[in-house]
Amino acid sequence: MKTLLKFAFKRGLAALPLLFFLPFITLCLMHAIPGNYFDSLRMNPQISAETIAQYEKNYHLGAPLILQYGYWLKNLLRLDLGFSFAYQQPVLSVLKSRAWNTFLLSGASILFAWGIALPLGLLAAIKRNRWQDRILRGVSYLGLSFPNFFLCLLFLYLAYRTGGLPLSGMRSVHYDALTWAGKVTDIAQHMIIPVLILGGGSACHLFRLMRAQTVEVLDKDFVLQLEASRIPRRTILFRHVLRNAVNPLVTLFGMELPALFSGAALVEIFTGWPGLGQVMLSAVRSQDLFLVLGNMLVISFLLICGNLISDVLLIGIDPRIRAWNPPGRSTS
Amino acid sequence: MTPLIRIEKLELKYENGRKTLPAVGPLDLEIRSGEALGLIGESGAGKSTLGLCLLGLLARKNGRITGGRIVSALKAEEIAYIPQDPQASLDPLCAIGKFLNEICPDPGKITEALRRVRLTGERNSLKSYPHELSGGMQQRLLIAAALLRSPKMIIADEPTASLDMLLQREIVRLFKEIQNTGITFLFISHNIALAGTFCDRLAIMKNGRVVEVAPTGEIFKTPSQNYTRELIDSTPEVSRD
Amino acid sequence: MISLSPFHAHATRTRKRWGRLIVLVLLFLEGMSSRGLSEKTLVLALGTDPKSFNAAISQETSTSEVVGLLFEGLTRFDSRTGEILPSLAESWDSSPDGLTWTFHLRKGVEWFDGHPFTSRDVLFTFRDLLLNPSVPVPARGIFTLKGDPLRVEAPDEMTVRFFLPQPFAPFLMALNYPVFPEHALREAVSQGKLASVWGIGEKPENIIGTGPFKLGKYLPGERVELVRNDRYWRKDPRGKALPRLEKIFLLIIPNPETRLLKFLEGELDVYPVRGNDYPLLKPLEEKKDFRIYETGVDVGSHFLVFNHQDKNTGRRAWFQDQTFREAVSRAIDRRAMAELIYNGFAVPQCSPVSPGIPFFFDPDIPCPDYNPRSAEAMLLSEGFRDANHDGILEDPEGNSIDFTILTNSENPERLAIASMIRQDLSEIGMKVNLLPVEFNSLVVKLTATGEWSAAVMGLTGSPDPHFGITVWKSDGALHFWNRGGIRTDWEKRLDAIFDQAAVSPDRNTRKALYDEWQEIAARELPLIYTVLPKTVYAVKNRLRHVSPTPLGGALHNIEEIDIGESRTEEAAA
Amino acid sequence: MKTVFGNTKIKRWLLPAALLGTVFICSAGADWLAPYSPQAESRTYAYHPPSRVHFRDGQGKLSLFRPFVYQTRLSFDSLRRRHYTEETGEKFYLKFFGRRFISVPEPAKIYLLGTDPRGRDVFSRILFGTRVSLAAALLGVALATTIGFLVGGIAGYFGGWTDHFLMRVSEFFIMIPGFYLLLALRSTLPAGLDSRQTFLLIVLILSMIGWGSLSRVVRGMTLSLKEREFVAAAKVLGRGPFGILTRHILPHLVSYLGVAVSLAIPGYILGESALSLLGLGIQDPDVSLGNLLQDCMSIPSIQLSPWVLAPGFWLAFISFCFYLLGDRIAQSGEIQ
Repeated sequence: MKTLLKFAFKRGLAALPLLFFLPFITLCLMHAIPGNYFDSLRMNPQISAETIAQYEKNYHLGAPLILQYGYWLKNLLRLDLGFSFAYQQPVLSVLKSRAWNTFLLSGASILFAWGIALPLGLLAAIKRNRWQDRILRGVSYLGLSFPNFFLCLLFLYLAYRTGGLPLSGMRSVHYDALTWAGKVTDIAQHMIIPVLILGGGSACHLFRLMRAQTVEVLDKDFVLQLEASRIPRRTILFRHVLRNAVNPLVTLFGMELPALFSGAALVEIFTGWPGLGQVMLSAVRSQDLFLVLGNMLVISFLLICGNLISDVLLIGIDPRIRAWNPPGRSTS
Repeated sequence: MTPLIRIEKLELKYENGRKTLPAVGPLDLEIRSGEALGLIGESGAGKSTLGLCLLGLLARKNGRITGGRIVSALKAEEIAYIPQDPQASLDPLCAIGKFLNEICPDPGKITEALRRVRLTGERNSLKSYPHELSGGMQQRLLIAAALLRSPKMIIADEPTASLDMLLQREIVRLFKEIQNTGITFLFISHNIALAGTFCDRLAIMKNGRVVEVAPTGEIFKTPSQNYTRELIDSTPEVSRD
Repeated sequence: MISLSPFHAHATRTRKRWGRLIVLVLLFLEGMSSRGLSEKTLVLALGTDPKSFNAAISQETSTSEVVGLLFEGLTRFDSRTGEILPSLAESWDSSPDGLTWTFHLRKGVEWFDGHPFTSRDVLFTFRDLLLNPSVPVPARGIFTLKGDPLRVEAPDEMTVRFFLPQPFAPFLMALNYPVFPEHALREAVSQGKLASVWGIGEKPENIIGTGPFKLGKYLPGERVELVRNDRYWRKDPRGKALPRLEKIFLLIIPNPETRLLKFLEGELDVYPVRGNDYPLLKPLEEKKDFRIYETGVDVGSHFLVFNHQDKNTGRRAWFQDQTFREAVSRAIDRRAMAELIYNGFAVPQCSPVSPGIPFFFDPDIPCPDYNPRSAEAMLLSEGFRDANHDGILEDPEGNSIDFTILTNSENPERLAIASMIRQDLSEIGMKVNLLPVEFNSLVVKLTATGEWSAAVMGLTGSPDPHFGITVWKSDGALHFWNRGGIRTDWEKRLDAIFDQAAVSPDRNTRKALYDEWQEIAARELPLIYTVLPKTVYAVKNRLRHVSPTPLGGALHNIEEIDIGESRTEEAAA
Repeated sequence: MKTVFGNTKIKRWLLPAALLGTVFICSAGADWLAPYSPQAESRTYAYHPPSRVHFRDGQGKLSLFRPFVYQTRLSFDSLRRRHYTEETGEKFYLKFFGRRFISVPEPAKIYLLGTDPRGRDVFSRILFGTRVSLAAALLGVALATTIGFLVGGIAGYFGGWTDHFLMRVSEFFIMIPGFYLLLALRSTLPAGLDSRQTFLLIVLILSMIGWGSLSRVVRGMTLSLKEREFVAAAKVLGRGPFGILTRHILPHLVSYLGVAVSLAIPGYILGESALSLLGLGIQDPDVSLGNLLQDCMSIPSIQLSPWVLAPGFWLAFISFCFYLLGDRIAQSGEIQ
């Protein structure tokens, strides 16, 4: 276990530059906007003078860049991501619940995607270039080529014509009146379409990666040796080939997350799922800068957690890593 | 001795995409029960292909029998295989114990097999992983895995190629011990001298065909084919002890 | 009081309480509905999050449509009959010269928090809040007559007396204005912090009114829940307590397509039908158990407005030039807009007053005819040439006509109107960019920061033109085309018209004055009107006592609305 | 990844390449190929279904080589639904290879894929839209590839501190979800931009997303090739780092680039169309596949005028071809 913790800590350190790099980028973004952001806010009667003054003091937008960066970090450590003038409340409170909804949707989509992609990838590799492989590959390209917002609408229309599936939002009207189990099924029902679209997209992507990895593993000598040792085919495939094929995918999982969160944002907007995507869009449209940047910080935090999970998973799967710490992550 | 396996005018081809590569031309060979037959030839002569064919694993590498036949008293399951590169032939993510257990779940037999290949001792416990073993220990593990299935015949394809000299002799001595218990051996190698130290008979292969088969002594004394003589001259002098 | 509407005036109207309620409805499955909402819950929808819960300072429907149900005025307007009915004031009488009005307040009325409703609250609302210059209340313009505000006194707990400087015809209707709780807001008003109190971050129980519904819960981005006010004073004719509904859910669904799907799936109770939805919805009336009501031409408005105080001096000169505005008005193809965007469910709008208000509507105001060629001729006469032959006209000083039209991104119809305007203006040599912006920040630009050149915007209508005073008087809060600029002659004339019309007791003289207003507006075109859609609602049959009216909308009598599972049609209350 | 060109595999990826070739040519030649200009609005023909081209006239007389269309008249039924009935009085013959590829004498119209809610020809708009979207995507990919190649090369070549720093930067850009970065960068841009500026800015933003993963591969490759003798020899001969990168490293990259680029382009096309769909990308007068999709994102139009969905399927077709191309190139390497 000790090596596990040490390794996780080391991976965390490698991801930290992202957290520190982001405020730097955000400051450049802040300065890219013509005019002082706070002046345009002062004109809005809805925003009280003290709030503006307080935040101007916190962020010292007048000071040189390095000082601002320092103040920004100070606020970051105090978990003060600034004030959202569109929602009239601190950015963190706006994002807190939304981050959970996005995490829920993305998590479900990841499970769905991996659940489909791994077995199908294995099948396609085993039946290389036979009709199963060709069909699966064709379908995966179709899945990738359709824009997910276009699919959203078609799915919603189909769901409406067939009836039975809730179409939008995350909770139905009587959610509070339901029992605990009722609540879970209610949200689950609302998740069906978004997860199908989001999960479907990343499943196609993962399928192609899994297929390539499995093909590579099947050509390895130890598979021949296992067959020569007359070990049942099923054991060879699911215990040996699958584990070796999945191993590099776990590293790629970290790389997959950004694409997943991007897709999630779009799907949320079109299916009305109250996640970070919707907040980001309305923040950009109302040029509510703190909310935009706060959103970016929360997303990167989710990414870092995702990567840590993938690294810890990696240690669990690959004994070689446990015994010997490779300096950087293996490039894909 | 009745031949264990008789191969008559066998032809093997590989299909790769739309191209087919002939690997083994018309080939005749007899393998007698209980003997240690050396199959010698340069790389690409089709030795490994023949080995895989006997093991019934040719289809996996897109190979096919396109001519001749094999009359064998053994079923493919009764033949064990010892690979050339032990490091690559062990699943890196699977503990040794689990690997052996998958072949034969009887712990008693496992410890017996490990004892025969002298892999006892605390350091190489069943919990450890292939990358924690040295090259020699990995090869001995594979030999133990082969023995676990109490095979009637063992095909070893360049078993010592990736090992240093000292280990090679040790492995060959281990093979001799195993052979004495009555298991037929097909020893595929490009090193005629090393094979000579162990095999009863030697078959020389060139371009997918057996050019000469004879007891080891005769081959070294009066090689009928000059190709065989070149093979002998090209290997460093090894005292036969 | 007129307020900015993110959506077309097509919105449904609840009881005529300061602004309209957009009726969009949450979905629950037919099957689920049986085990769904046990108590009577009406499910409607909003297009955007409310900007705040403070009815005093709200200028936009995104706020007023939520808080409109929480507050009541001394009087209320019945959009079915057009009468002014008693509300918080049980009865009233006025002196013969119509200058002093005495209101006898209703006994036993309590605020949400149980505090008794007394004359102190009315005093606080009118003296300390509405007429107190230090507090930025947009509706103040309505109550200041020819500059000097009215005086109000409270002889005892239950009576209030108003002293008007001159007779004020729409006074009774003006008293629809919500009365605010003195005990809850006194401190905020004294510190001058009214503008930022009762924001959307406020705890729901702090928003205190006397209306039929209280603020239950607000889940940002998801929904606003209004809960039945058990202390509500009104009873129905048979003595049963009102309101009949237990809860109202206002779901926030920005995407119009999702709103349609929600209604089709049965979760929303009322849906404002868009022109293109009609062929889809009409055949489904039977199957989906709803009925479509067509209530005539809407009273709100859609218009293109230029910023006569644009920061760029070049553009400012064009926008202030009447001929330029008239040329733009003539270049706009209103018939095509009605045809393409509303599928024929709209009529070109010629005057600020909608045909939906017959008395004040002046039918012989000339409608601008669609004539791009004469528009070009007018521009040429003003010295606009295409000097560098790049297809874009240049003004006499040589800078090419190139400006940006803002509109709110949530409203596809408004985006389509703006886009058609852009196409029409490009035909007469004007380069126009479109920029959809979020509604609440667009309101801030128009009414506060002034960072805009042109905008396609909407205003809610009201039964009496006087309530447009905040738009048409040069110092009005919504006078956005010329905020703080020097007044032109016609703006001076408009100020005089609105002041005089406010005080003249006789309806016909007011009509004549407002006719002159319509004539000036049609000539000067500060607001270049586009089209007025016909209001069409689809209402679920499970709703009882529904009687949509052009002015009141589908749910103007929301406290009478009931939800009955049985098909029997109860007698209208 | 070794690739084998010139063997039987070459036929496999010719099909997608040919398809994409025709797409490029069609969109490039849009001005001539498209029957109408994308902005031309014939407002009395809103929601017009695809025109029916006849080869046989009313009396059954064949006119195979002179296809014709009828003029259509708009009428509304009781449900306010638009119906376009053909007036079989006068025949309007199609003219080919005139000023435009296909044209029809004026009063009649030829709408191969029907019209959108404003009476604009969907077929022409798709051609012009493809041109803009593809241009944005290709420019974006090209920019990203050059950035990726330079950063990766420099990092791999110089190693040490520069390598570490550049790789952290590239890791940052890989980590940030593209869509959020798109929106964040878009939010900083001044409001009133004309469409040419928006187009260039979108290309810039798109390229900001894609270069990260490529730079890591280039770095890996440069590191491995750096030790090889011929690079050392080149260095001795005094060739600068840039020379070495382009002459020695680049050829090895060609196969990887082929696959990576063709798999990345659909991502860029989708990125551009997502932005335009949300009203943050290319604005109305100009046409891109994104803002074309805006018209078809409505339930009534799916049910009543489904041809408005054509841009969505067309975008999927283009992406599919790119994926197929990438796959076939990779396949030719894999089978080897």
